[in-house]
Amino acid sequence: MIFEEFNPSEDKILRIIDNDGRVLRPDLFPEISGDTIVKAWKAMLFERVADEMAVSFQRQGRMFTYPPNKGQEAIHIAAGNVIRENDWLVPAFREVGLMLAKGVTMKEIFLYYNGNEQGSNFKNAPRVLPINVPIGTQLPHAVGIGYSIKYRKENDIVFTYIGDGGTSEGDFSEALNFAGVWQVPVVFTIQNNQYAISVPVSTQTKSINLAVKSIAFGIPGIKVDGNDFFAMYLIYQKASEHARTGKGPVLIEALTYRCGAHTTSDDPTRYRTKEEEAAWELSDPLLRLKKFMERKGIYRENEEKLREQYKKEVEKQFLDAENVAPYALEDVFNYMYVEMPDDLKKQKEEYQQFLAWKGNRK
Amino acid sequence: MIFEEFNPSEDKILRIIDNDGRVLRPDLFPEISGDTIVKAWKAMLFERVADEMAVSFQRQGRMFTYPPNKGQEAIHIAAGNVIRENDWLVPAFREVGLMLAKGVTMKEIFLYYNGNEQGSNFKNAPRVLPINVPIGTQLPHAVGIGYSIKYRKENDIVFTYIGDGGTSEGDFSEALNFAGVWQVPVVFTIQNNQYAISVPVSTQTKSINLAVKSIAFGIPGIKVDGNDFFAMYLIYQKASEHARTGKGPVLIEALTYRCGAHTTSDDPTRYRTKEEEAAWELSDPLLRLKKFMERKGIYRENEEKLREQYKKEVEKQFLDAENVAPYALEDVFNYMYVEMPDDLKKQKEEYQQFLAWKGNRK
Amino acid sequence: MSVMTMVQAINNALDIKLAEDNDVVVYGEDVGVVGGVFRVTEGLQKKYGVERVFDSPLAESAIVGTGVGMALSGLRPVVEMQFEGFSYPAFNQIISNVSRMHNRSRGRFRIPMVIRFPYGGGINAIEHHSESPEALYSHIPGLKVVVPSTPHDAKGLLISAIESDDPVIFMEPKRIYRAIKQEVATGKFSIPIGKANVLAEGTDVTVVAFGAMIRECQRAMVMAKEAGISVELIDLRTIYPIDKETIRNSLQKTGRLVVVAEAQRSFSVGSELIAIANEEAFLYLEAPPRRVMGFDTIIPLAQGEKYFMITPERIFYEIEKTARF
Amino acid sequence: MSVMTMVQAINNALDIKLAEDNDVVVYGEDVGVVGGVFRVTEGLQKKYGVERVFDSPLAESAIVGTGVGMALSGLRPVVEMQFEGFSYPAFNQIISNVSRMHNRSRGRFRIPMVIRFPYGGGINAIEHHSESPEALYSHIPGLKVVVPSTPHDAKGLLISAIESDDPVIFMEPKRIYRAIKQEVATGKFSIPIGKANVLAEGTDVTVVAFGAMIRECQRAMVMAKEAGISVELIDLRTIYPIDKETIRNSLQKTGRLVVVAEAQRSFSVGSELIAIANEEAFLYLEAPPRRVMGFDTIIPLAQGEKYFMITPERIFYEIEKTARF
Ligand SMILES: Cc1ncc(C[n+]2csc(CCOP(=O)(O)OP(=O)(O)O)c2C)c(N)n1
Ligand SMILES: Cc1ncc(C[n+]2csc(CCOP(=O)(O)OP(=O)(O)O)c2C)c(N)n1
Ligand SMILES: [Mg+2]
Ligand SMILES: [Mg+2]
Repeated sequence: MIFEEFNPSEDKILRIIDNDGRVLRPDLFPEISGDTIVKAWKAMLFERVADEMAVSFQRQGRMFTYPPNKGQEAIHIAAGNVIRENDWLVPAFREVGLMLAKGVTMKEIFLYYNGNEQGSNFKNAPRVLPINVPIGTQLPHAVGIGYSIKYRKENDIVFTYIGDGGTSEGDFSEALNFAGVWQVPVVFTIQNNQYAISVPVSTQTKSINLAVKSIAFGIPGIKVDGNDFFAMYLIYQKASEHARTGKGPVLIEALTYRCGAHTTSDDPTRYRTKEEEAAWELSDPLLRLKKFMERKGIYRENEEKLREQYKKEVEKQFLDAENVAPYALEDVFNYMYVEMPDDLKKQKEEYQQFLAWKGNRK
Repeated sequence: MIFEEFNPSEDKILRIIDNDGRVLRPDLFPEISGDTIVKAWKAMLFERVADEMAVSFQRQGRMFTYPPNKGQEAIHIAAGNVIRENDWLVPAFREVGLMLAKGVTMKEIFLYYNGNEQGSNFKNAPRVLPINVPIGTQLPHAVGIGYSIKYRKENDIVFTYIGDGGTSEGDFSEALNFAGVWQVPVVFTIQNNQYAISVPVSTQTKSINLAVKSIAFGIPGIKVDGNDFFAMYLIYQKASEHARTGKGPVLIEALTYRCGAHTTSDDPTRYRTKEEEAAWELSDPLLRLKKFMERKGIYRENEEKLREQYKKEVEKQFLDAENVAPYALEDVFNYMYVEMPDDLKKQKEEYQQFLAWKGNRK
Repeated sequence: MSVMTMVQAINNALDIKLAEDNDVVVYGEDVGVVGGVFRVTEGLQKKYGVERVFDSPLAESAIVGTGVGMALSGLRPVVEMQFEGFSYPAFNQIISNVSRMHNRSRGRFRIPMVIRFPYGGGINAIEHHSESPEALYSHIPGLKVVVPSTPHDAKGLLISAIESDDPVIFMEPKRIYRAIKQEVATGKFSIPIGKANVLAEGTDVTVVAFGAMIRECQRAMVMAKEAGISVELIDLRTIYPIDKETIRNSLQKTGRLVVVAEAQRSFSVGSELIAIANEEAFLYLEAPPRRVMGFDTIIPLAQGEKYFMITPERIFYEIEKTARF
Repeated sequence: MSVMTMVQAINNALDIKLAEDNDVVVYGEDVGVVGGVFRVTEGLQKKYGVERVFDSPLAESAIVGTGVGMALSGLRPVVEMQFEGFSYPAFNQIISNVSRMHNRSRGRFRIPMVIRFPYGGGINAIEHHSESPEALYSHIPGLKVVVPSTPHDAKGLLISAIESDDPVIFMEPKRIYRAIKQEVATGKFSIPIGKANVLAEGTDVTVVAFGAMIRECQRAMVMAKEAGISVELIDLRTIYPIDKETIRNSLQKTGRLVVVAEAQRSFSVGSELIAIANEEAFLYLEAPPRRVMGFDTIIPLAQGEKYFMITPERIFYEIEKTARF
């Protein structure tokens, strides 16, 4: 069993290809077609392009904020290749590629970061929860959904995410503990991108790694090279099979690096070195996968052309988000309750009276 | 190192004497004089007697509630023998013997359970925190005190307690994680008495034991037979040396059994069997220690006489608690702030006016 | 009809909803095997199985947080916090997610979830077991907050709460869990959330209360009657959305308001009721509205509770003052 | 004197107290190396070392809970919650321990601790970054709740808060963190907790506000003046213990009250102020007190925030209505 071979107590790490795209563990290489690999790489590239553009839209003052995903794409796209249509996704906020794979659109993501709740009303992704801001609170939701699935004897599973910093929150431990006791079909992934804003993992915990925390909850845990698409793909296959066949939850620590800033208002030069950043660039998940494809002779893409194509697509989505109907007063009130209480109606009316007064005044 | 030999990942348990008082591990037998042993047994007996009387006072309707300690005395008295005057104690609520060892009086404990906050104003135990009711919230306090000690480069340490059920609370994990990162001198003990009210440990977590949760925080953890006075004594020596010499926190799981009800309003026959209770009675910590002493020929006590003597002492404390000055209106207001805000003064005065009106009315 | 305590009536409501709707699940600390520390859920696990009525690990945040997940995926969780003082570990889940998931997702997800807990003083309990946190929960937009005052109301309101597609905080006045017995219909019925109940009509003073304080008010009314004061007694039943209409109508008649509640008085439901009185019936007010409420202190342990708890005499004292103003 | 923003003034207050009192420690998420996401603690770690100013793991409950332990063992922790919306994971520690340890131990332990956080809307932030939870904290007995409205006040009040032997919730209106610059004395000074500040004397309407709303009220006053309405503007500075005397004195003069605050209006500080107006100055009231406050909704994301945020125009609208009543 893979969880035994890569025992997090011994700080083992699952890695299948190296930084140069060489296969280190042919025995573990997942069954996956060349086509799928190329498509995955393209999806990663799309996420990368969307990310870069999001940052630049924000710089142009056309979006309020954005938390870059750059460097973490292998995790998202590997999961996107394994997750099924009826599976649930309970995100934190740095899983854009996976959200897209589940049917969320960049338009929606832009809309959200542009300050409109409609951006969380994923039209084509009914089983994806909104981005979750209060760190850690999403994990119990995933466990509850897992309970519903188990209760109904369905065979869907839940993918859920948290950052390295998030593992310090009480909700992380409570949720994993419940998941263990209830044996629900939930695949937990910690995206260990080394930082919680400015705080490095070493300030976050003294445990030898984050996967090892699974022991506290009696569930399998494994540390994986999160920049290795194949390692992530393999572990998502194994973990989802585990969960789907009633064997309960799994905790994956995906080792990666947040190449960008925490959000567009953060300045990483204040807390980390150029050398550190450069070292991590060598294991850039896109680069590694591209090198792998080149070695295998399955890389026939024109990256620049693809980039241009993706840019256009992303731009279109962004314009769609910008051109959404203006936020109406009703939108403030309409979704508070399934049926609006009288008092909220009255508050709205009073506000409309004020607006009328204001209109007359000018 | 003891923490390595008794690796909780392998579900090892530290035990020194068996249920018949036979020494299983002479190599580990702690340095301790016969006198100390006898005194410890007496302290355990005192705790037992106090406990039985508390339950009976409650039954007589002379006390509102009480959570029995019966069966868990070895943990408390072993700690009481190791803890120093300047060390801090941050209790949960089932550590009466240890509180007494630190200078708390039964009078104070009775006063508390009789509904008077003066029972938490431990006159002779300035470094013992009040009983803590919201499960788990005490552990961060212990870590904060540990920080103060470390900050001031003092060499005191902190003993703190939680139950098996409490390990599920977020505060448990957060506190142990902070303790690991800050490397504070705190000895954490989980009194695993098998139940959280009616809920057995098996419903509480899927981890193979509770000591193993220490791995999630990168701190040493060990499972100990909590009904074995010598095992507890040894581990408290080791753990406090570890903490006192700057090596950081330790997590001890003390395996024991809550022989009584959860509190006097609980009825354990609803959720556990007579057989289970009987099985645990065989490892009663007092009995085991007595058997050990008999084997070694150091037991020369008259238990019945001691019991009578202790009963009288406890009764006196209880009467003292009953005869404390009546709760005054001032007591409601006086301790809210270091200086009473005007508005509280006014609320008190208004209430006094009401009392005056009421007096006149009769 | 059957004579029931509030504990029995709540049990009965849960029983009816568990029987009728397979999506209803009930869980929390000690609610399964022993049926709760107050035995509110007694017998339900036996009847409906461990998958529908069960004990959870001891972690309120996860109890509520998993409920959010269940609710948005189609179940109707009814979770118990063992005491009001232990609802606070779940506060973040309640304010950040329970109350917001519907709005956050623009109506895509509903949270048909009930968080129920015993609350209030008067039972000689230890710390954290005697509080009245209704103001905290009522201030959180997106929640409904319901407090019954009788077995009958408890049953009818709880059934409405479980059937509500919005999350409901259901606060049970533990002091009268068993103190009041009443004929309650055994079949299914419901009482609408958001409507107050005029328990007695009167012309001189409007008394607004809820939960265990209703009984104290009724006792005070006896004294008021003797003193020749006609009291209109309103049982709020729901704290949010609060029934302003009933309050307004009453104040237009009496012009005098006394609010009775156990909680600390400042920044409370009492404050809100006075604000409502001003906003809805300012020109009718003939005396300053009064709050008969707890001090702004921590509720004392049992020996000091007598000062803090609201007695019929104290209510009457304030009613009289208000009537004679 | 030196021109300071509120961020600089708070930094300066921390600097002064760190320099003067070795028991003061400052910690929280990102407060050390980078000096906080708003740079409020910038430079302090360098100056005072990692033992006194440091980054903690990401867990608010433990940040506050460890603060309780530090405070009762002699330190004076000043902890930061990164945003108001992330103070809720610590809610249980705050309500169950921070506010109660002194009372619980009958004065044996003091909790000289400050919990500071940025709060309020108006900065186009994402969810949970724009809220005003002052009512929640003000309802908790045992806490003091302080909100400054200018750099000068922020400095003087924070110094008082750090020197307070009682725990203080110190809420910083992030919207004016850098928007207002002001001459502030560079040396040590303090402003007493529990005293409101009459910013402008007037005779027609009393406006009570705090935090970022003061600036909006001042803008509304310009309009009021043009309309011939004389406004008395009171900056509460402290929400609890609230300065009833100043409010009473003002209402005895004006008889009219408008409360301005960003939070949801129901069960709020606004409700309390109206209750106070009734209890303290009923016979002087000439018009119904008004709340110019947020709707009872979740504060919308940036695009919808304009409806929720209180503007000078809206304040003036209510002032005028109240004055002309
Ligand atoms: C409960 C809570 N506290 C604080 C924050 C502010 N905050 C937003 S992101 C973040 C760091 C998260 O770090 P990590 O979990 O490692 O995720 P990453 O951002 O690296 O993906 C913090 C502190 C928050 N959103 N929620
Ligand atoms: C936060 C919180 N939730 C619930 C309770 C109610 N309660 C009191 S004791 C207890 C069980 C505690 O079990 P455990 O931690 O094993 O300690 P033990 O009582 O066995 O010593 C519960 C649920 C509480 N006191 N605090
Ligand atoms: Mg991170
Ligand atoms: Mg236990």
